[in-house]
Amino acid sequence: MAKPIIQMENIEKHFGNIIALAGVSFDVVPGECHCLLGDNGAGKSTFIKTMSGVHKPTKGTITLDGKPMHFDSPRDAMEAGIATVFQDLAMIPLMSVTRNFFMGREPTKGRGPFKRMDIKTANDICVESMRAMGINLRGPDQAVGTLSGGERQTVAIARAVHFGAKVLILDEPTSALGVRQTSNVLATIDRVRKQGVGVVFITHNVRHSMAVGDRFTVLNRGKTLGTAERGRITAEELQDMMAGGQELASLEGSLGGTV
Amino acid sequence: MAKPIIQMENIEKHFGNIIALAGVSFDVVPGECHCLLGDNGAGKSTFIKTMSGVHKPTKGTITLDGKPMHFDSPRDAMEAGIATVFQDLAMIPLMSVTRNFFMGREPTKGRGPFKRMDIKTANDICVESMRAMGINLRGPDQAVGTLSGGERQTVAIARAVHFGAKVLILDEPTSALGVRQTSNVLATIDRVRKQGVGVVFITHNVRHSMAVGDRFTVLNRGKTLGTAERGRITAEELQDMMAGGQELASLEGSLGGTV
Amino acid sequence: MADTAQIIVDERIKKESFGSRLMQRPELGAIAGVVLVTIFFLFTADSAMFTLSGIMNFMTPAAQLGILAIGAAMLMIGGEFDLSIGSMVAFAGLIFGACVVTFGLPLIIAIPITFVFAALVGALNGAIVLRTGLPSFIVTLAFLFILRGVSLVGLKLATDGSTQLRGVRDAVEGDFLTPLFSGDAFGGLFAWLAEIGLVETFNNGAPKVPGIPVEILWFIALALAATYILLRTPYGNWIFASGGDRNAASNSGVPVRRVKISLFMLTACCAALVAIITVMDAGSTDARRGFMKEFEAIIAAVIGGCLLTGGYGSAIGAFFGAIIFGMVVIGLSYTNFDQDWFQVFLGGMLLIAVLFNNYIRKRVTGER
Amino acid sequence: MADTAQIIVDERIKKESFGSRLMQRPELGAIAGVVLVTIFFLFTADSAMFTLSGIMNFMTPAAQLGILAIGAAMLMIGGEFDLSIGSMVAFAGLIFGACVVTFGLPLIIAIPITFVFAALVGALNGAIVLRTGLPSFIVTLAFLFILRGVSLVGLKLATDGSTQLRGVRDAVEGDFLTPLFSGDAFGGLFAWLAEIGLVETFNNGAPKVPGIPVEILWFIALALAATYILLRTPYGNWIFASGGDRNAASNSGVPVRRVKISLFMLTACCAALVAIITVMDAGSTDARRGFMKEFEAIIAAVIGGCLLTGGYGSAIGAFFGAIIFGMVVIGLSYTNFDQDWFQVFLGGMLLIAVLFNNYIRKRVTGER
Amino acid sequence: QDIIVVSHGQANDPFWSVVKNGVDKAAADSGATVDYRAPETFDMVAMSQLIDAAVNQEPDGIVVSIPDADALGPSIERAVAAGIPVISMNSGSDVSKGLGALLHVGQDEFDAGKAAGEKLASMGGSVGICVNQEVGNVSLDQRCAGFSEGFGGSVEVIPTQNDPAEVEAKVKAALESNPDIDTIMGLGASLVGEPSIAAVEAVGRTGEVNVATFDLSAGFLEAIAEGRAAFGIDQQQFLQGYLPVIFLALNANYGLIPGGNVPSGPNLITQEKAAQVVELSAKGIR
Ligand SMILES: Nc1ncnc2c1ncn2[C@@H]1O[C@H](COP(=O)(O)OP(=O)(O)OP(=O)(O)O)[C@@H](O)[C@H]1O
Ligand SMILES: Nc1ncnc2c1ncn2[C@@H]1O[C@H](COP(=O)(O)OP(=O)(O)OP(=O)(O)O)[C@@H](O)[C@H]1O
Ligand SMILES: [Mg+2]
Ligand SMILES: [Mg+2]
Repeated sequence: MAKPIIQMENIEKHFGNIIALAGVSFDVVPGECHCLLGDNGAGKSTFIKTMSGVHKPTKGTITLDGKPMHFDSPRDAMEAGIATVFQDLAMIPLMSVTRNFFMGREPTKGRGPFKRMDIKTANDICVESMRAMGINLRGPDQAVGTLSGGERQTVAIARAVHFGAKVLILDEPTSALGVRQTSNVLATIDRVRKQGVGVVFITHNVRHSMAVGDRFTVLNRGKTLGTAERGRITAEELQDMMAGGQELASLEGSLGGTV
Repeated sequence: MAKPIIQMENIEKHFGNIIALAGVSFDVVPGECHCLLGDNGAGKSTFIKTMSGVHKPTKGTITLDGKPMHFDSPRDAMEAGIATVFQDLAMIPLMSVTRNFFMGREPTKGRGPFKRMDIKTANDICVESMRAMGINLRGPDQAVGTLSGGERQTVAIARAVHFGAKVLILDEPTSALGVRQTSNVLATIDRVRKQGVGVVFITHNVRHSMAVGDRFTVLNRGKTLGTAERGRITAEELQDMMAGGQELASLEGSLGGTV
Repeated sequence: MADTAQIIVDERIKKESFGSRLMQRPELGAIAGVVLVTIFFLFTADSAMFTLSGIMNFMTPAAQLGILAIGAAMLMIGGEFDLSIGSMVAFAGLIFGACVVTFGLPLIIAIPITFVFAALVGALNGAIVLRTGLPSFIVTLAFLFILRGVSLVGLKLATDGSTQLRGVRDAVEGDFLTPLFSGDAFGGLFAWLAEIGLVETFNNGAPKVPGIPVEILWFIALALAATYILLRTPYGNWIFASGGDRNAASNSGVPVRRVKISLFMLTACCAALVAIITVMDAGSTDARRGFMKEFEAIIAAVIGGCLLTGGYGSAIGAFFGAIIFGMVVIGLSYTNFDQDWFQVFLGGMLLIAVLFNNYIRKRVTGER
Repeated sequence: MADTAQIIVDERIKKESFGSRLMQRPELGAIAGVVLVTIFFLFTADSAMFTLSGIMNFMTPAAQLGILAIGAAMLMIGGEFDLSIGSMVAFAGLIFGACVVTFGLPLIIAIPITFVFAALVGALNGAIVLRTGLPSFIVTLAFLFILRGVSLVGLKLATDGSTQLRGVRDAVEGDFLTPLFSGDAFGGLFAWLAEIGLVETFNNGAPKVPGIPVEILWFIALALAATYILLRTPYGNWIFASGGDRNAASNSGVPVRRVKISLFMLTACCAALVAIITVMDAGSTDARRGFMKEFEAIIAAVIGGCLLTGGYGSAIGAFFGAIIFGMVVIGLSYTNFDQDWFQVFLGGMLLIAVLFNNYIRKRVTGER
Repeated sequence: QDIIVVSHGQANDPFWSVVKNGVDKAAADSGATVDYRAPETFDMVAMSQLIDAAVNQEPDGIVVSIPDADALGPSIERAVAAGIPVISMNSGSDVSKGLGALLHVGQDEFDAGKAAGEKLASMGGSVGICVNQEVGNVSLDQRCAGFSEGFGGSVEVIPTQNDPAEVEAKVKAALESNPDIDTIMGLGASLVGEPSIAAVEAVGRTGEVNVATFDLSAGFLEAIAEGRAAFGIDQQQFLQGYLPVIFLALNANYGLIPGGNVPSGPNLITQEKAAQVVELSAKGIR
């Protein structure tokens, strides 16, 4: 296997008296899609937030391209080539779609004191990226606050994909998406993976994860239950692990195994 | 078929110059689960918001138990027995779980000037309802802002189920939920339906909708594409309609038909 | 939010001490500030400051400010501001003064009239804010000017051209409600305490502290009532919800408009209460009463931990915030510092008190 | 946000007129208020108000306020307040006055020193806010008191006990930078215009309007620059983002700390600019300069459409907000209303101007 | 005729409301149209703009107070240059002539403070406080400075805000922490003088501490009459409003103008005179 781009070792994270992560290790190699799975509240979002510089780990080390790293801010992580779709999307409702899309990394033209935002380019890229995901925007200056849930999520994904240089982290990216948009996102993951980007994909949908995942790590109550490679684990086994091993049979039965 | 509890006729809704709903009709009968499906931005959330009193329709009529109704506020709709899980959940991050759970409908004890919140009862009900959904709260006074995405969604669902008297509206309730919690929610829908409550269930997941739905209405670009009854339509047909009839085959193929 | 915690056994929760659980409450953080300010003055101020009469002395203005601050805090928790409360003190003072002096009404009528007028203006403020969706900052600002101006004009009408309306003390003399709103309570008790030597006396044998000024009692009562309402009643829950996220609250069935309008009315009534107390105490009212009090009230609420964005804070915090502010303002005259430095000290002490309170809270709760 | 709209054919969009698209911009709503106020004064005020000299007369205070308001608006869009700008006017005035009078420095040195001091205090404000996570309201409030106090003490030091420092006009006489910061620009032009009769003259032949007061030019330049920055540069985007949602912005890679600290510095420098202009114009400075200007600046920004919660607003809006405020304050002195009613009118006019602006915007955009 | 009065005191300030009453009375007596203007707070920049606004209206006369000659000078000179007669009042007696004003009606703040200080020193005072409710307002600062000089003994300035309860508490605090204080000089009667008397009573030192104040209020006058306070300094500000307007009206009609400044004060109101003045004070005339 290739050398990991990013390697997280024994990460712990405490919030006041709450232990959200109790020692998690994880790595991503170029060109793979590493799925992070687990029950609600298992600590997935907290974990990828430490990976993208939002939280500082209480304990543990992060190694990027073989060198130990300290991210002081998400900006540091971004400059190291890590792009993230957060579960809460990190969008500003009052700002337009384009401005949200390029927030923090605006394209410019002109130079010196006349360096200014290249709004036309920005609008074009934004509309184009959204169309590629299956959403036709009414206009790039619509406020994000007036978009539907799925439209908003698509903006966040398109943005991360556009700026994802080495690692692309997606925290439940398809939760609010329609059928067509979901297919597009999965296809996109497939495409960027083939370009050599390492993808971290969080989802509750076993089918989605089986469709694109190369490796599967399951978190449970702040700890790793283990990592499996594609082909070594079945969808049913994965599902059992994700649910924390609880009895699903009875429920499943009554609903016809549809979950 | 039983007489509908609530009947919406030719609902239109415009936001400034944007037409979100261009004439949608819909009804719910007691004891059924009516699924509302459609692409991102089709107008599902806007539609159920007019049903639960958040938006006033620009045109169209709402009939409740045979009588025409005007909801001036969500509170009116609630008092008429309609409980809703909104897509944005309608939670206050800074407030505790219990306080969010009972917000607007607090249980009281004592009388006259000594009428006060019955905090113990409230906490107990809240913890119990959450446990029934598969979430063990650390404590009922944790702030909602510190819950994980799925935990937060579960609070919203548990609340609506607890207060859902005649109609229960669920806008993508399972989007952030884990496997176990999803099963619980589907089972809950099944249970309340059997108690005679009418359920409106919005989802992008065809399997979920097929599991519990009695009727299926598909919205597209602010219009109804039609309503089908259970057994008269297959999952594949539904999926095609939801995606707006676009070509999915190629994508599906490359990903192994997993969406 | 102070719900009783149900302890569930969970390996993902670290143990925490009783002290740290206590300090997590917004209402208690401000205590740290009070302690710090007290320690500072214990070292720098004349010992007279912490005698019984010294304490009453700084508590009286603190209480007058605090009554406003508690109202302002509840409104801020509910997500709105009222910048007109300072002017409302002058306006309500005028109404009250005109009732008792110009029209010679007894208190039992004059006081309700004053509250009704105040509540009406508060309701008007609220109605405009909710009707138009304008920020309350700008609407109540307009009323800051309007009420101040109306007070001036009204005073001139009521007094034939002066801006001071006098004779309130004589007019309310002997009214059975007077002791409730002016002077000192528990006079008998203090006289007795002085006799047995527990309270210092003047040479003529009268106790140095004739009793507890009524505003202090009102202040404490209001803080307790407001805390009870916020933490223990459905209405309190609605206040937090309305301020936390108006849409979410309204979507969950909270009658946001009703809550906000009632809060505007409450705040205005707090201002009217202060007006009645101070006018009866001073025996007169003038057009400058309550000048800048709206800002001091907001300051006290913020020191006490209220967020300007709404949805978070406590009445007890505002209580301590008002005490901190009152102590710092009055306390400096007990010290030997050059009074030219007054404002520098005031600002510095405020900053230090708030920083300390913040530091303690973070230390204790372990958040970063 | 004013990105060029790409028109896509979509059956779900109703057509809308050019006018309604224009009014949707926050910066243009305030124009409605200006129009309304102008109409009001056209009917009630002395005709002198809208002569050239009358316009200069109300534009001068509007410009001085407006320079502060634009700074305050940018900071508010960035999600913070600075309540210390009023005191900063006094403090920077002291620094500047002391430099030119007490130390006899030329402007080319004195002006940069003043800006550096102001920027340092601004940075200190920002650093404390970001470091401790305290609300900027309370931190800058402390500096409101501290700077005001320091100005008082400093003035007494610089003048041997007076609170007024005089002689600035003599000290800067003849300095080559003086025309940039004081007096009237285009004096020659106006003298010529007077000669050919286009500008009214006094009996002695001097033009009634000797030129355009420099603060008006600064005001316009600043409004244009701020608008350009907000709408057309990445930094402007970061300001909106930082104010809209701090976490989301920071998670998206906006350097929120840097943005906010630079905004605090900018606001302080705006205050310093006002201080330099007014001190040179008046020839003196005293400890009460800039009193309450922080609130007036915030008022102007809010009239102009800035949200107190941050993330929304415009510099052009603040520009018109300041003009509305300036027109109302000065305009009332051109009318025959009794001064006793001044505040009632001020409040009423503010309210009506804002209501009207709001009503127009809603009517035009069709939102409810 | 049109006459405009621009002062530095607000119409809701008890002191200035009396000036304004004088202005209104003069307007009624002379039949002139008179407008009274003042900035919202003590603000010299704003005040100079109000004078400019007045000049623009080309009235038949302007009345101004001049607390800061540097800041207001150019505007006044502009009025004079435009041929508008100007009379100064209240403050600025020393600079009035130089700026081209016809004459000055008023009292010099510093001299008034000095006179009061001398009087209080002669009443046996040695340790005093000067309670200033608006530090930084130059005319108030001058009163304290004059008081210091005239008093001779040790004087401390106590800064307060515009709130009677706070003034009372602060004076009490000062009295309690320094029992040697035997003299209190207030800079405003209702805002500072009356609460100071209350504070002296609360610490049980009535009669030992001399309380005096600038300006008058009915309540304070009653206290003087009852012997609980020493005196009030009356500068008869009604005249400062009344006379300049009358002068300007006469000037406009007949070209009449007095030949020199009119000193309207200081005028110490002690126990003997207090009782007569109370009624007038309650009406806003003294
Ligand atoms: N700021 C915080 N303060 C206290 N507890 C927190 C905080 N953030 C997260 N937690 C707790 O940490 C645990 C892990 O949360 P996290 O959001 O990482 O879960 P998750 O695996 O992403 O769940 P989901 O699938 O529901 O999104 C949760 O139980 C949550 O309550
Ligand atoms: N307040 C608003 N102002 C303007 N446009 C709006 C507003 N709310 C919704 N819209 C538009 O109306 C359309 C329908 O939105 P809605 O939220 O109802 O979609 P949805 O069917 O719920 O989609 P999703 O599945 O993504 O949640 C969207 O295109 C959205 O941009
Ligand atoms: Mg998560
Ligand atoms: Mg939706």
